[in-house]
Amino acid sequence: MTGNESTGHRRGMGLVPLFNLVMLVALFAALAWGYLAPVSGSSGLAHRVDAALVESGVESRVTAVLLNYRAYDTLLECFVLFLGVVAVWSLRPFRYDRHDPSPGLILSSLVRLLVPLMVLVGGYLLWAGSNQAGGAFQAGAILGGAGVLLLLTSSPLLSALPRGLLSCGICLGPVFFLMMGLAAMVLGRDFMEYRGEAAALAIVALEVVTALSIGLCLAALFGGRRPEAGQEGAGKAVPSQDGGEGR
Amino acid sequence: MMGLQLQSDCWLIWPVILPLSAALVAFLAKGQPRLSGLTGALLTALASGTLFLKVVNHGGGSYDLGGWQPPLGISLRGDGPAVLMVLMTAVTGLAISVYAGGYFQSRIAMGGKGRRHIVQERFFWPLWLLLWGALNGLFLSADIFNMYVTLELVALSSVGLTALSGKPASQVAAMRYLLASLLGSLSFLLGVAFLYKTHGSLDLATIQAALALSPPVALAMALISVGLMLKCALFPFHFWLAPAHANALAPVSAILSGLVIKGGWYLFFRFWQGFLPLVGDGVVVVLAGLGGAAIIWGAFQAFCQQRLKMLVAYSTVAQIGYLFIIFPLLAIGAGQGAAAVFYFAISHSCAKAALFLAAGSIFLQMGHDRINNLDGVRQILPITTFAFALAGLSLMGLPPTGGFIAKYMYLSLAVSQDSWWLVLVMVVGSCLTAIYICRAVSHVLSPRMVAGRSQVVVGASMEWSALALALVAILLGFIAPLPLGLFEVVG
Amino acid sequence: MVVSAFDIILCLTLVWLAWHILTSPDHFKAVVLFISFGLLMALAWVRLQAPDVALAEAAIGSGLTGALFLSALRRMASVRRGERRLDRAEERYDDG
Amino acid sequence: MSVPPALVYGLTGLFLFVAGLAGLISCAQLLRKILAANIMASGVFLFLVTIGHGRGGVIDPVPHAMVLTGIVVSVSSTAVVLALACRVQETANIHDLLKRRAGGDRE
Amino acid sequence: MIWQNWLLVMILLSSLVPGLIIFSLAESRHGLRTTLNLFGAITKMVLVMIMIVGIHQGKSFAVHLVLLPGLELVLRADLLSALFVALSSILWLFTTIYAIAYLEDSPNRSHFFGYFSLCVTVTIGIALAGNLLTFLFFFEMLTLSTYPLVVHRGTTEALAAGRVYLIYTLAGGFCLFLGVVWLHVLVGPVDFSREGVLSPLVESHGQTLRIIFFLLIAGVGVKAALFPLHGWLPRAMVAPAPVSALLHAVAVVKAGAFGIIRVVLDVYGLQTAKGLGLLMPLMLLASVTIVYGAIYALKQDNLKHRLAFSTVSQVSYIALGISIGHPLAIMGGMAHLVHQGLMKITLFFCAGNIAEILGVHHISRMNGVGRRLPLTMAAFTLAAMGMIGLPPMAGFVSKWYLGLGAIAQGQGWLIGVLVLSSLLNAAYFLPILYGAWFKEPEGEWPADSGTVGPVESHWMLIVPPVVTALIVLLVGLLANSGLSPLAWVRLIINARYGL
Repeated sequence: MTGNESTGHRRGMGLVPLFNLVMLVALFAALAWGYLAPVSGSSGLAHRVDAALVESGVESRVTAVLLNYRAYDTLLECFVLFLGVVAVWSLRPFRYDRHDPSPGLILSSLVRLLVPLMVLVGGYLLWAGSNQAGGAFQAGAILGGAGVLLLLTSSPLLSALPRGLLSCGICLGPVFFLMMGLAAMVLGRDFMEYRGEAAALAIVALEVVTALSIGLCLAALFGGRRPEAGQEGAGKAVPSQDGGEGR
Repeated sequence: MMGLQLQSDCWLIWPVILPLSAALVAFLAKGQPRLSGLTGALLTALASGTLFLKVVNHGGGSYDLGGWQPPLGISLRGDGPAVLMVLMTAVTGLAISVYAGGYFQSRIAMGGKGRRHIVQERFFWPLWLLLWGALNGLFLSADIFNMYVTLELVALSSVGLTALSGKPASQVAAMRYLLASLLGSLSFLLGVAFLYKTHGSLDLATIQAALALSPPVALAMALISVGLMLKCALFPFHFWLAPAHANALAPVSAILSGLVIKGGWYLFFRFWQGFLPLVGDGVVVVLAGLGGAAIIWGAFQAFCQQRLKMLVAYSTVAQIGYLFIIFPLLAIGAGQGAAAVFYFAISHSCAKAALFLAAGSIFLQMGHDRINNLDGVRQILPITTFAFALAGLSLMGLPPTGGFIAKYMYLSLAVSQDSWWLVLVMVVGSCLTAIYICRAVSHVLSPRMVAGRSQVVVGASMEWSALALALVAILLGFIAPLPLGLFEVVG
Repeated sequence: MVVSAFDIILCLTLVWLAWHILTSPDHFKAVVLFISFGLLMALAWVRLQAPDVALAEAAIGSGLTGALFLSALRRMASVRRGERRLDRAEERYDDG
Repeated sequence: MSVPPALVYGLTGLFLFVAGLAGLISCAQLLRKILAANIMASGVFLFLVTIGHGRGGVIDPVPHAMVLTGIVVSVSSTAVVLALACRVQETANIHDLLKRRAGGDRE
Repeated sequence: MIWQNWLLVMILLSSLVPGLIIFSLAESRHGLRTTLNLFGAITKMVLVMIMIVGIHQGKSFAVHLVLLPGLELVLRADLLSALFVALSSILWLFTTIYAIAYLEDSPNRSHFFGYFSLCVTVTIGIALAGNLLTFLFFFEMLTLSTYPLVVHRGTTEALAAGRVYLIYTLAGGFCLFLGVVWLHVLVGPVDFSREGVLSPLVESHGQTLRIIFFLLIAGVGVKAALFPLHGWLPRAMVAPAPVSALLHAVAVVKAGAFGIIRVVLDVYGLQTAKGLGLLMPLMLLASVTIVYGAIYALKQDNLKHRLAFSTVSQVSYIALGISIGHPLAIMGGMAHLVHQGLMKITLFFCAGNIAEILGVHHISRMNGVGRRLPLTMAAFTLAAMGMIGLPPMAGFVSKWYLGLGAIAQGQGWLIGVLVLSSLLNAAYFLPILYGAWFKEPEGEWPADSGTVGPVESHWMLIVPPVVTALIVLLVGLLANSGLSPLAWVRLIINARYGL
């Protein structure tokens, strides 16, 4: 807590009583003390990651860790995202109308320009993922952003899509991940184990599918309600970026 | 899958993969989620059962996911306690799934807000199977960051399930629950960061092997302990538990109280197996003190409740205290302490889930669960009230039940280690538990007759699954050597 | 890689932003500050040679979370009495 | 001496964690609590990445992967808690409407 | 031989299985329920006879079930347990017959008879317990199976009585549980067949053993209605007559007394108990209870409450006999276990008849009952004589041996206690008899349900008390013959102390 105790009207944090302040400062000091204490050198797993980088079939170290060494974590993380969407949808749809069914000219034209660009950037990030910074999550995030834009302007593109596509799209990521893992087991290896050349191919496929699925999930999270059959209201939460780039 | 050369312990992966994939299937099969849900539940229970039998026969095993050795990759560890918890989740989970099938069937048959229950069921099965998979993942995981992800999965799915009932009370409770568990997860993650900083590895076994008391490790211990205490609602952090467990749907309350709470506690136990030798007596006594306070406070609150489900929820707050009391004796007893506390966890899980299922059926039938006017319930729902009574016995720790064996092991350990304050807390605890359980059971079993035949709404599968779970709690009283044999099994 | 002035300024702004997010009276202002906080965090990630995380933080951390907050704000704040009623909802649940 | 920038960012991360914790506990409004939770998460992630900067310039990618997973996890929990907040808000509104329409007698 | 071991389990199942079936029966199935009950009672009688003959020929019966490594449930039939099993099965048969008639048109009978059979199964379990843990196991299950019987009527008074009953018995149960665990930690599982397990520990753990003894006796004493712990007994009188008959003559109270016998003789053993000086306080407590119970019985106007307080005092005879420590006194105590059961059940049957047939609950209204219910009152008189201890009856036999034992042990003052209690017994029984036989009935009976042909009421209500009264007489008269309970008790004492 830097500086003096700022008085004056604060609806936000409320007046932090002195005791609270002292406790927080003490906690921060303890954390800093733990952080600064000199610890016998442990350089983390950097060397191990580099040593096994060749086998992982990918140059970028983060993607190697994310999609090969600790692929199980990423599988569970896809399930977290899937779970987030299911939980948001399980709450009854909000009964409120989208603010402006007909967005202004500028906004819709801007969106028409931006969305393809974002899809392109997403594709590039996906492709760059194997050797530089980039990968499934970043591409998925960009695609999610594109979906949010489409949702905001509730463009006609959304309602053109078939309804069941969204829930399949959301399940796509986790399902594909499981399939990859089981495929490895069928070939007599451990769950989710792939090495060398096969690994490169597997990771690229995984990245493409996961990116799509993350994009859909993030847009669905923003959409915030269930695509009910027969629900009127302008925008249905169905983003539309499964076309476009692809490898 | 003919050409499949099964890895030595590939059985460890199925209890995690099966429920997760069943959840996907249940989510996609919008038409009849119940069928896919029940098949998923059955498959998972079978997988957990085979895993349990395999470990009992061939001893524990570990399984490196992705083929990478632990410091780099993640490994699953199937030692005695882990597999025991997986089996507990399977048994309780299967009974709850059968109950849930019957519950939604009768709710929909009751009409009223028809569509709402159909939607509830459509989302119940995916959320529940995800939770089940996450719990199995949590029990079997040997990697501390993986534990964070599974903890988060468990938290999110249980919040989704809690909010499913749609009442404002349950949604406010779900929100409070989610915020508390977010706080818990983040402090757990910071603890994991500190451990990673000092040991450079995320594998729990390697960390605990090289564990030495230093400032970052002490800090990590504090953060992880606080995070997990928040998760399993130990006394000072129990504020969110009762409203969340009481206001949820009947099967969901049983899931939360029976299984989800055990996840947080299991990790706490796993970490403290490493921390115990480092830490002085003072800290462990504080832990036991919190446990004792939980028992007394939870029992007192339970006794003052007017609603049956609130009483059972506060009883969970109290029973969690029992799981933490034993920590001072863990280091001394040669594995007796661990066997006792795990046996208590198992019998509590079955008994508490049966109690909540029975309470849920009573609520559904009577339309309310005010304890003081439950007359005639015994007449309308004989099997459910009998299950309620049997489950109550196990919580009180009276003879034929598993609770009795657990209490016996606790007391004999406490007496042999001459820790008389633990004996005192145990005796006072059982008296308090007896008081509020007898209050609830005497009202549920009240022989007062109610004129007229009211239409029985509760489905047969609901009554029989609650009774089956209560009978498992009774059976645990007689088959103690089987699960306890596992405690020599080191993964 | 000595500690450059840029790092210190960046950290101080992060701290200042966090403080203001938590204490600013107006919700909308807080959310906007939060979005800028996310962007600055992305800058910090770049400074710490973590480009992947920077991208993710910018896109998800500030972009999407910010959008979520804004849409939630609109829903909740549409009825200014919303907050007060929320507390009453909690009270009602307490005596329930 | 560890790499200086990592040290400064590490301390900022810890500070953000503490500030978020303070906000989560003492803020009254729910939206403010969720903001505080997100700040807390960013603090932890900042701290996590600075750990990767061990001595000798080589950067450990594992914390980066952990932070990526953490960001996605925190966005989904934020979405859920916001949806819950709106849900409760909505039922509170409806409840209030019904009460006003029924002359406020029906509690 | 295999069948020998399984005989004990069969004895338990012979009442458990009918009980479980009855639980699931619909209310209207009277015929099936009655047949099941009687079938269960008779098979149990037959199996018990086989067991007694087996024991006579020296066979040993034992069944083991391992609960935990180092902890097992053991059912074993030795001489003492055969005595209690025989008593329970005989009296259960009569009580079942009586209950079938008594609860002719009352609601909830499936539940009643279900818990009734469960209760007897648990009592037999207590009798056959081979080690301290099995005893504790069934002892605490007794509380659970008897509570629903106490609250069977469902009136607020019954629920209040049930709550008090639960508080006392559960508290006692926790004390017993703590004592058993403590003992197991000290000396490992305590088996009833091995003598003097605790003697080596007397010097080193004297104080602990005393505390454990206190805990065990407190736990068991609640059900044996020793002085400070007897509060629940009079209140539990609100239960229907067969329940008070079964509870206070066979199941609960006798289980408590049996528990005291097991704790003093088998867990501690006479020498260790004397060495630790535990018998004197028990003796004092028993004497106080005897006198206290008798005095309070005098003050009660409600017939069943008077009988309840009389039970409180009579059961302490058994405790007194054991605490005197001389084999003769122990013989008197054990014999009284059976005799008191027979006499008390007769008295409760008669009290039930008077209440059920005439609607009379208070002694002051019982004038001239003998004219209306001659057979019932005859049985009541016989049993009352026995309780007072007049020579030809069973009560006299046990008091006689108690006196002999007291003198042999040099506790002459106990004779005073015995005489005083007999006088008090006479003081509270004789006015009832006098009023019933020699006084004119004042006006009409409150709820006369009429005679059934020549007999005063339904035969199933009249036969049980008459038969048990006759048994009381026979046991007294044929005390020395080979068949009487006294002969059996003499066998037990010979086996243990070689007198």
